[in-house]
Order: sequence, then structure tokens, then C-alpha cells
Amino acid sequence: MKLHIKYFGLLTEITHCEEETIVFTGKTISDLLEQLFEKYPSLQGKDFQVAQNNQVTPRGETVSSNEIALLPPFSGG
Amino acid sequence: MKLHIKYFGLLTEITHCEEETIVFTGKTISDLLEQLFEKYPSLQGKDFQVAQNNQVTPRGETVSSNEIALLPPFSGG
Amino acid sequence: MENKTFKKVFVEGPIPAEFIAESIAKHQSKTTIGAHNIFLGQVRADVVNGKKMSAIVYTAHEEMANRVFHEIREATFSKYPLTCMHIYHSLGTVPSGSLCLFVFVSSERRKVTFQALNFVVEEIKAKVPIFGKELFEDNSHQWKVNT
Amino acid sequence: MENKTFKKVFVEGPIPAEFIAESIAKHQSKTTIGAHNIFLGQVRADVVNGKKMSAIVYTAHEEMANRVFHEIREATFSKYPLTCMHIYHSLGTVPSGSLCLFVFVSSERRKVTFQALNFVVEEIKAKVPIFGKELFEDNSHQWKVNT
Repeated sequence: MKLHIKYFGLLTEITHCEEETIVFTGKTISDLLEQLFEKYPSLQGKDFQVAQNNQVTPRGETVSSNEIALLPPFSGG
Repeated sequence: MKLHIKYFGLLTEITHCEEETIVFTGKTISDLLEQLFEKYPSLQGKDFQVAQNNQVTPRGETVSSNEIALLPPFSGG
Repeated sequence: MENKTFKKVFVEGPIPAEFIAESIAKHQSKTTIGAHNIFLGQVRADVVNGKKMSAIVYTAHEEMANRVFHEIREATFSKYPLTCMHIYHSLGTVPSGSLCLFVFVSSERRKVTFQALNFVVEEIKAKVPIFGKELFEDNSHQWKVNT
Repeated sequence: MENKTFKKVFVEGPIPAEFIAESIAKHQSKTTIGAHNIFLGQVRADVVNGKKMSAIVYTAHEEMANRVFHEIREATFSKYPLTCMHIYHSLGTVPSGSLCLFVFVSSERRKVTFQALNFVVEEIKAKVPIFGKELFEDNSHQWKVNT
């Protein structure tokens, strides 16, 4: 399954990109994060939430969208 | 003692004037009001505060200024 | 006269939207400010006994009002760490739909602006000797009562 | 796209004071309104480790942000009897001293506007995926943290 991953804020300084497409063979958000942590080890220490279908999603949930976003703490306003 | 009395808001509809000078021979704010109630009987039923020296003054206090204001409930804003 | 040291609060007639924009723009050089909070009072066209309100005519005990506005300013600054505060209130006729009160507080942080603005507006309503005469379309009137 | 029904919130760059004046002026035909309450976020020129902040560059997960702004609107209208509400937030570069957030609520009565405005601003800070990159005069940067 191909996933389109978007990175925001300070996370883009770790990934050096704002979005990318990866091949994902796991099931849950946690599985996906494990895969991303392998690619970007310093991501592991960062505080962020995962969103799919434009909603923050707990890490135990199944990946159900082709678009996933990694969101560091919000700082609007 | 000559006093300059100012009336505001709906009180001016009773006094038919916004200010006037009266001769006052009493001592307290209450004395003054008694005198004004004689002149304007319908003033007696109205809700208002008395101010002298630009401050709301209790009715038991002595008249200490030549300028006295009768203020109905405030309705700014 | 004690009035001379007080900031000007009263403006004749409605407060124009452009005046508010100018006040906001003036604060852009104050770069310690992180949050502004503005309250605007607008004259409604309430319908009372089938008659529509067309304007409020404001009068005030101006000398006392200026002193009370000054006391409210002092009390607010001593309670809340504000960078600045501005208060403007109309005198005379303000047609329905127009603005009669403009309170503007600014601070480094947002939370204090909410508390300060609420405090200032409630103090103005309760303590300043201003009187509103509500005019209706048939030229009748009633006296405004604050709630 | 679900976005299409959402009110436009994001504006490119700083929010001009004139834009705020125009928003205010547009409400003068709504004569059931008695009180407006406005919150403005302004970019500070904080000094961090001896370096002065010159701007914030805002980015956002726009699609999600538009959905969350919409949810905040709906939640606010269901909690508070408002006549109207407008939210604008900057994207891109906002220099220190300029405005990045404009929240505008209006109601018949004042008390509800204070509660509603506070609610909306706190919700925006907590729930909308917007990210601020704070730029300093020496071109270094840090990521904004909301408190």
C-alpha cells in the first residue's frame, strides 16, 4: 500500500522534506511510525501527533487513508 | 448658600431644566433633597444618586460643594 | 481644572470604523504587544411595543465621567499588566447600527487582555455617569437601562 | 472537496488594520447586534539569547485546519447565542508588529461575546494544526510554542 506522508513544522527539519510517498506493508499507525523511525531515527524523540482523514488518530488505530500527516505541537495565533 | 444643581437623563423631564441655581439653608444632602422634592414632587419617586465634587455622596453627608448633581441610573455603553 | 490631565474619552456622535483601524495600526510599532482585545458597543434597532429604535442620544456628567474613566484606567492598570488601554464613548446622537463604545486593551499575553477588557467594560457600565435616551422612529423615546 | 463549504480563514501574510475596519463596518446593517468583541494576535519582537525576533512564518495542514476551524465555529454557535463570528489567520511571513490572528464575535448582548471570544481563541490555539517558525534578525530561527 502506497502512503503519502506529510511532515509539518520542525519535523521537516528532520525529514528534509515536506511530503513523500512510501510503501507501507504494516497495519496500524504504530507500524507506520516504526517504519518512519527507521528512516528518520531522530523523529523518535519528537513530540507529534498523527492525523489521517484530517483527524488526529491514536497510534493503535489502523491506517485507513492514503494520506497521513505528522503534526508537531500546534502553535497558531 | 447658593447651590448650582445639575439634573441628568430622565430627571430633566421632571425639572424641565438641566441646571439651576437655588438658595439652600439646610445642611445635609437629605435637607437639600427635601427642598427639591417640595419644588418637584415627582422627583421623590425616582431612583437617583447625588454627586458633589464629582463623587457619589451618601444622603447623610453635609453639602460641601456649590455644585451638586442628581444622577439617575447610569446607562453608558 | 483637574480634567486637563485626563485622556480624552468622549467623541461627538458615532465612533467610525476607520478610527478603530487607526488605533490598531498605531500599535504596530509596539512590538512587546502580543494580544489586543477590543470591545465595541453598537446601538441596536430594538422593537419596543411595535416601535423601532432609531438612535440613542447620549449625555453625561462630563466632568465626573472623565474622573471616573480615569479611575477605571488606574484601577485596571494596577490589576492587570497591560501595555496600553484606550476608551472612547460617544456623546450626542448615535444611530442604530453605529458604534457608541470602543474599549481597546493590549498586553504581551492574551489571557490578561480578556480579564482586563471584561473588567473595564463592566466598570464603565456600572460607574460612569452617562445617560442614554433611546429614540424611536415615531419620535417618542425611553431612557436606556443597563442590565 | 469538503473544503468548499468552509468559510475562508487563511490570509496570505499579515492581516491589515483596514481589513478589520471593513469587517466592523459591514456589521452596521445588522441592527440586532449590541456588542462586538475582537481578539487580535500580534507578532512580538521578543529577544531570545540576545537576538531579536523579526517575523513568524506560519504554515498549516490547511485541509485539516479548515475542517477544525469549521468545527470550532459550529461548537461556538451551539454553545453561545452569537449573531455572527469571523476568524482569520495568517499564512506565510508576518513581520513583528503585524497581526496574525483576527477573531470577531457579535451578539445582541455583551456578556456572551466575552465567553465566546475566549472560547474560540483557546480552541484555535489548542486544536488547529498551524505551525509558527520564529525568525530572528541573524536569520536563525526557532519553532513557536503555544503556552
